[in-house]
Amino acid sequence: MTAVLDAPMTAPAPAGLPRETALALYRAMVLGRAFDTTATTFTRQGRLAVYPSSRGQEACQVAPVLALRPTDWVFPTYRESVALLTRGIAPVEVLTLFRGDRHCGYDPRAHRAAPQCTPLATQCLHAAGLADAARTAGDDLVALAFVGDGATSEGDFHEAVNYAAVRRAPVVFLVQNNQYAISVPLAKQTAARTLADKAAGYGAAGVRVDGNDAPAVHRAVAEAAERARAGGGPTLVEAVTYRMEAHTNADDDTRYRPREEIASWARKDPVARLERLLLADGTLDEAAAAAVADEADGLSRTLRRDFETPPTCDPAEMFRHVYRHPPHRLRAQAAALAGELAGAGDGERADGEQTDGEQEEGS
Amino acid sequence: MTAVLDAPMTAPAPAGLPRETALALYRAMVLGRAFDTTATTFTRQGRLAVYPSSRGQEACQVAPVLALRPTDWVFPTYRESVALLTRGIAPVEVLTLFRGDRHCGYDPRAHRAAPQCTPLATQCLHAAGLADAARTAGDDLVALAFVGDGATSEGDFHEAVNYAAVRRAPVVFLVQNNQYAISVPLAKQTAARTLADKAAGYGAAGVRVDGNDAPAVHRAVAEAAERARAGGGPTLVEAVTYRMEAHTNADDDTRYRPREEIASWARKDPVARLERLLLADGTLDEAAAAAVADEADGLSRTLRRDFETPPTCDPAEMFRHVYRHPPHRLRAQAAALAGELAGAGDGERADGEQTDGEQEEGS
Amino acid sequence: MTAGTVSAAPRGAAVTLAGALNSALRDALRADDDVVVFGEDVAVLGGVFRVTDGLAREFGDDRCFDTPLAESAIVGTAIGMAMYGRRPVIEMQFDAFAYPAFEQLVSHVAKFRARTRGALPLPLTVRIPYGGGIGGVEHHSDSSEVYYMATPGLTVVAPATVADAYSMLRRSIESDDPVIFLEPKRLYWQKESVGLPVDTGPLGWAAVRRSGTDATLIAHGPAVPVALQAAEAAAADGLSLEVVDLRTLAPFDEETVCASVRRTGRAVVVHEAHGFAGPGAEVAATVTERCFYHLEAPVLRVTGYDVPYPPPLVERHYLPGVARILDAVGRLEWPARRTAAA
Amino acid sequence: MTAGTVSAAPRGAAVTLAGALNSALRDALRADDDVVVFGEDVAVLGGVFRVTDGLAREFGDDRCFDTPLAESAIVGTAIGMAMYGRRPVIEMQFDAFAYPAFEQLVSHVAKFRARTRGALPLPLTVRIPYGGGIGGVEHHSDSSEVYYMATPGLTVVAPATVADAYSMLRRSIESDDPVIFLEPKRLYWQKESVGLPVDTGPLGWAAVRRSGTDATLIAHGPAVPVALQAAEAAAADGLSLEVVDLRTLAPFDEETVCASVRRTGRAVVVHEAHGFAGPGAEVAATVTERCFYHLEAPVLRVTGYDVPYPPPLVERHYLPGVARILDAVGRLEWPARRTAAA
Ligand SMILES: Cc1ncc(C[n+]2csc(CCOP(=O)(O)OP(=O)(O)O)c2C)c(N)n1
Ligand SMILES: Cc1ncc(C[n+]2csc(CCOP(=O)(O)OP(=O)(O)O)c2C)c(N)n1
Ligand SMILES: [Mg+2]
Ligand SMILES: [Mg+2]
Repeated sequence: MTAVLDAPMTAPAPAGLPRETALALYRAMVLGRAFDTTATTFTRQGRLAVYPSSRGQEACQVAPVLALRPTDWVFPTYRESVALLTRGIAPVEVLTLFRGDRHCGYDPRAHRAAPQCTPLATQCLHAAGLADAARTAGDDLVALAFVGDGATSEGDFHEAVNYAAVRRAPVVFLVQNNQYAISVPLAKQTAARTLADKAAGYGAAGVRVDGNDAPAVHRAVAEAAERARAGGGPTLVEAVTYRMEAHTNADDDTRYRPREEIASWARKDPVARLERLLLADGTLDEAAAAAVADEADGLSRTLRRDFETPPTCDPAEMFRHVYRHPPHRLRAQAAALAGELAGAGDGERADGEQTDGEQEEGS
Repeated sequence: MTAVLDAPMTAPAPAGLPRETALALYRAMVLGRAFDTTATTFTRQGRLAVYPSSRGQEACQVAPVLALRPTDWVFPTYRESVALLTRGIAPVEVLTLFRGDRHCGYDPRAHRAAPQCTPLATQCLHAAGLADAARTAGDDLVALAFVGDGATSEGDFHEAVNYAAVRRAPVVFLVQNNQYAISVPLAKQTAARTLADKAAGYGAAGVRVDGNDAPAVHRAVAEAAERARAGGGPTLVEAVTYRMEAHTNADDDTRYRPREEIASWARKDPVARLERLLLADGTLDEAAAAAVADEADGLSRTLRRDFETPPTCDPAEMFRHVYRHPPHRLRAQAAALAGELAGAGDGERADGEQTDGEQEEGS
Repeated sequence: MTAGTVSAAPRGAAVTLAGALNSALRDALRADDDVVVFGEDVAVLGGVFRVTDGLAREFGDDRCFDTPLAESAIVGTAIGMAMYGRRPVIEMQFDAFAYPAFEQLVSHVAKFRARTRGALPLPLTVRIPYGGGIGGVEHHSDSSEVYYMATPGLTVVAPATVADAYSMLRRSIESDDPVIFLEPKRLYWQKESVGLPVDTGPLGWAAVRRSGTDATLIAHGPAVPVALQAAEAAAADGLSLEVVDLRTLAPFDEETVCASVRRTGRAVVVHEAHGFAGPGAEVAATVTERCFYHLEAPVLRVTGYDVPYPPPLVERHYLPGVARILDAVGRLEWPARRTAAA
Repeated sequence: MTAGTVSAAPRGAAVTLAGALNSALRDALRADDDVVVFGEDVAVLGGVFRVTDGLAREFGDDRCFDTPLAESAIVGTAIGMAMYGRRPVIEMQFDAFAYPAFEQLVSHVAKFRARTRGALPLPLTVRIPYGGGIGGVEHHSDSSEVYYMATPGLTVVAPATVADAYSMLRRSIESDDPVIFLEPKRLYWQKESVGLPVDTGPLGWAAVRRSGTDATLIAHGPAVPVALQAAEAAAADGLSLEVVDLRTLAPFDEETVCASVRRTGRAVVVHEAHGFAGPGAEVAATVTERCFYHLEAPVLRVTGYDVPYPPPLVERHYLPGVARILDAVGRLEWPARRTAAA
């Protein structure tokens, strides 16, 4: 176990949590687990090309989203399927990107959720900019950027936290420290004691929380969001968790981590843990748990059914949104492809556009 | 005065310093001041297009270089003229870049000094890589990267300190916090209490030193270098100082800082301060000081004389070192320019290279 | 508006290109509360070229501000601001200092509209002073236009006149697409008598700056005045050269350029950027493809050499000048091997 | 060695292109103690494409190691290592993930030798898996070659065969200049029977992959097999197409390409990258400039469209295929308007 893992949490679990918040966390995590399991099944069936599972990270996926207001913005990475689901985005829309259908399956404005971001750490700057614009507008929204432990090594992470701190932009940087960046363990990513220690270098608040403890994550993010809203600037929240599956279904994690390590984290499963807690303190009873389980089954069923419908992607769409008004060259290319698809291919350009060579016979 | 300036120094001035080190610092600073003054005069005379003065930063320029071994490497920015002079590079070679003659006026290998670096913070990575290579070779050299306060906001700074810390590369990052990045004051650059506070986020050592106190800077860098050499990894040294002149001669600093601020820092002049100290404790006497002043006059005279010789730049050189073996296209371009310079320009390509159009008459 | 028509600028007081840009920014800030201007040294200092002079004073810190020194942050936060509804106008201090922001520009700025199928367009303008000829030390003189031209989703504009500088900056800021706005450093202090505000028409059109019949010079940015000088010199020699100013590099106005080349039958592309895989490669390839049977000779290119930009004291040998242009014109297969005076 | 001559690879066991690259790295590490291999996930995992598989185990942590996740750091530290005397071979995990390192590549890697007048050459190899056709989500399929081609000081190579993959990687690592080594992802698992080690000659030469007399297809990387298929299909139709594989994009082997085009009189450039200001623009412009009076028709380009790389399910419509190539060939002004089968 690394030094980082052994370092103490600075945001301990809250003593109590409103009953409805606790139940909302539980419900969303169970639904998230069902979604994640179904998506992973799709990859095995070849119905989904790639899927980055967040199994084991449900507390980090769900609690931050529930700690925000609907007017706040969320900036996810490819890993945040369950967070987006929790944000209210339809399961099939969450998976559109990984299905290969479209780059973004949902309306980012409607959900105040940016498109799933692949270039690592870049989204941190988008969050900082949006939050800063809102701040100067007197709009009290908060932007939450999800980012991985590995991505904290990227320059953009640094530039984003620094920018947000200097301008007191209302941002929460939620680092899911799931111990790995694909195959690279945290010890090769940083020599810092904790990732939360980075905050001081920016004059930002920094907290470290048990990322498998949903109420603790919820409270840490809620506090960070309120601080940001009140003009207190950004917070870097390090949530210590673990990626139970391989990086994606295309990855082979047997190459780089022992099975025992995974097994030891399985015992800290955040869903089971919250369930035990809520059953023990009476917030949840068997009947309520069964109802949530039923809802989760329903979600999986619906998702499977939605996946029966083949993707509707239209090749012509690739030309449609490059510019607001497609320039001549793109209109010509779109027409050429349309002709190709219509089976023209008779040696003329499908749009009747002709090269000079065709307009005339020799020079 | 910013909070950062008020924060305490973590590397206080040493009680004592070997007499010869003290005198070496004094001599190099006086020479550096003379050099800097002469260069600034050249800009007024139009004999130097641009010069970034380090007046007021002589302790930061001189002490780090003298704290290193000749086998160590130095990675300067455009600001480090006096550091390079102290490294033993001829004054006119230091100014070659600013004279517009060549991109690098000295032999970097001979002096173990990288070319003056303009793209901010990029040199920090070069230093980290060189140091890491040396470490794996069992070569006990240290790399010292100079970097400005403004440049600490760049992603490359972050990536470099992080890399060096993870791999325990023997690097000293010497941040000259001269309070400004061109016109932008430190308060707009960071919300951190001090720049040295950034070190913890990387698991690197961090020290903050009075950058106008040459013995203090010398000790801080010497300690950092020894720690690095012993396998202790990188140190981030924040040297708090002040840029007495405008950013360069092309800059107008009356637009962004009050004259009183400059005046208040003039009282902390690092050269006068060291002189007072050494005169007071008897390390230096008036005769020795006069001898150094004479040497400085000599340096200025030599530099002025060297500047009488016009630069020797040869246009053909631009083709010579792009690749080890210039490809055909570059040889053709070099020949064309040679022809142009020889006044050929008769409508034929100077190298006899012909376009197809010339080889034949029509199709 | 027909291809190549650019409304003439009304005559007015003499104004520099940098001054016109400053006016355009001021007028844009006045016209639209969503316009924000930021970057390194743009507020208190007014920019190292003074293009943003006085804006922070007039519009306050929320509309014009200095950022931390981080180009990827400037572009990346501008994306977030545009998502919020702002129209950011950001400055990269010099050409080569936009490279740290390359990932944000290529992977995000260029692709956001497409990625979100129009839901999140990015109306943002990236001002980049580019090119050499100002005696700048290394990294201060790059002609980086082709990097942006080669990136679908970006609109790349490169004004060469004072009127265009004003008008095209206003049009860029008003555009709902991200625009890379390339400012010819070398021409910042060039003066013209122009009445501001001026509107020279939509982005995307080239302009015939001088009519001619024997050959077409195709240029943009700082190469335009050089091409005009070359045409002047050639005229003295009895050769009539047409000069087309591309103005917008992407999308590229094929109509105006090809119409000219079809008329003259000969063309030379002139620019300061490197030749190999430079902007002129696309121009030459397209013109040839579309005008092949009108061409008397291959389209030639007169460009910067394929070397890193050289030190100031030799840069004049790097920059394509009148002699080099006329030399190329002379190689355009004239019937009696007639050559222009070199 | 004469233009276009590439020694034939000796026959041997079937090996994939990825496997050949792996062998090249292993052999280079064995041959020269200064060679070091690093990047993201290259050591313990062996690279996401397994190109570095087993190297860390064989050569230890000092010769092959995983870096923190930071591409500018990977390139920037490689520069420092090369200054120290190493020959770093670094991996950018995917095309688009090299963009964060753009400043280090353009402002330093390309310029160090020139800046120091030969005192600090940088013998470093930047491996970049590029291109699409593998069903990758956004940012995993960029054809970024033109960004590097447009940067003097860089050598840009793009092998298309298993033998070239091995040989050109060895040659790149041995080069005293920085090489951008573009690996065609789409062909990683393509097998050929090649005896390794193999040497296909120095960098900088193109190769005629198929002889023909009617027109020349000029391709590189993943477009080479497609061009060969198109030539095969055209042959069935009685049309004889020559296929030139560029192999090295910068410097570009004008001799081999122009010799072919002069012979056939017609040419189509084929690549997967965007057309506008893409690699083919330079090829078309140079070929036209040098072969103008041999051309029966303008040089055409068959390329990816000028749009951000589309989602996997429609990428087959983006990628230039046989039909699109034959369609272009058909437009090459054949005497009797003879067209190739589409
Ligand atoms: C700029 C950039 N470099 C490399 C990659 C390839 N890549 C995708 S995910 C990943 C690991 C990310 O690790 P971490 O940030 O810890 O997030 P996690 O996957 O663990 O959620 C890498 C290297 C990328 N997407 N973007
Ligand atoms: C990547 C990059 N961006 C911008 C610049 C332009 N520039 C040159 S110096 C400077 C300010 C640097 O400030 P600081 O790091 O504090 O160093 P100082 O000049 O004070 O020594 C700027 C913005 C540059 N050289 N490189
Ligand atoms: Mg991780
Ligand atoms: Mg400074």
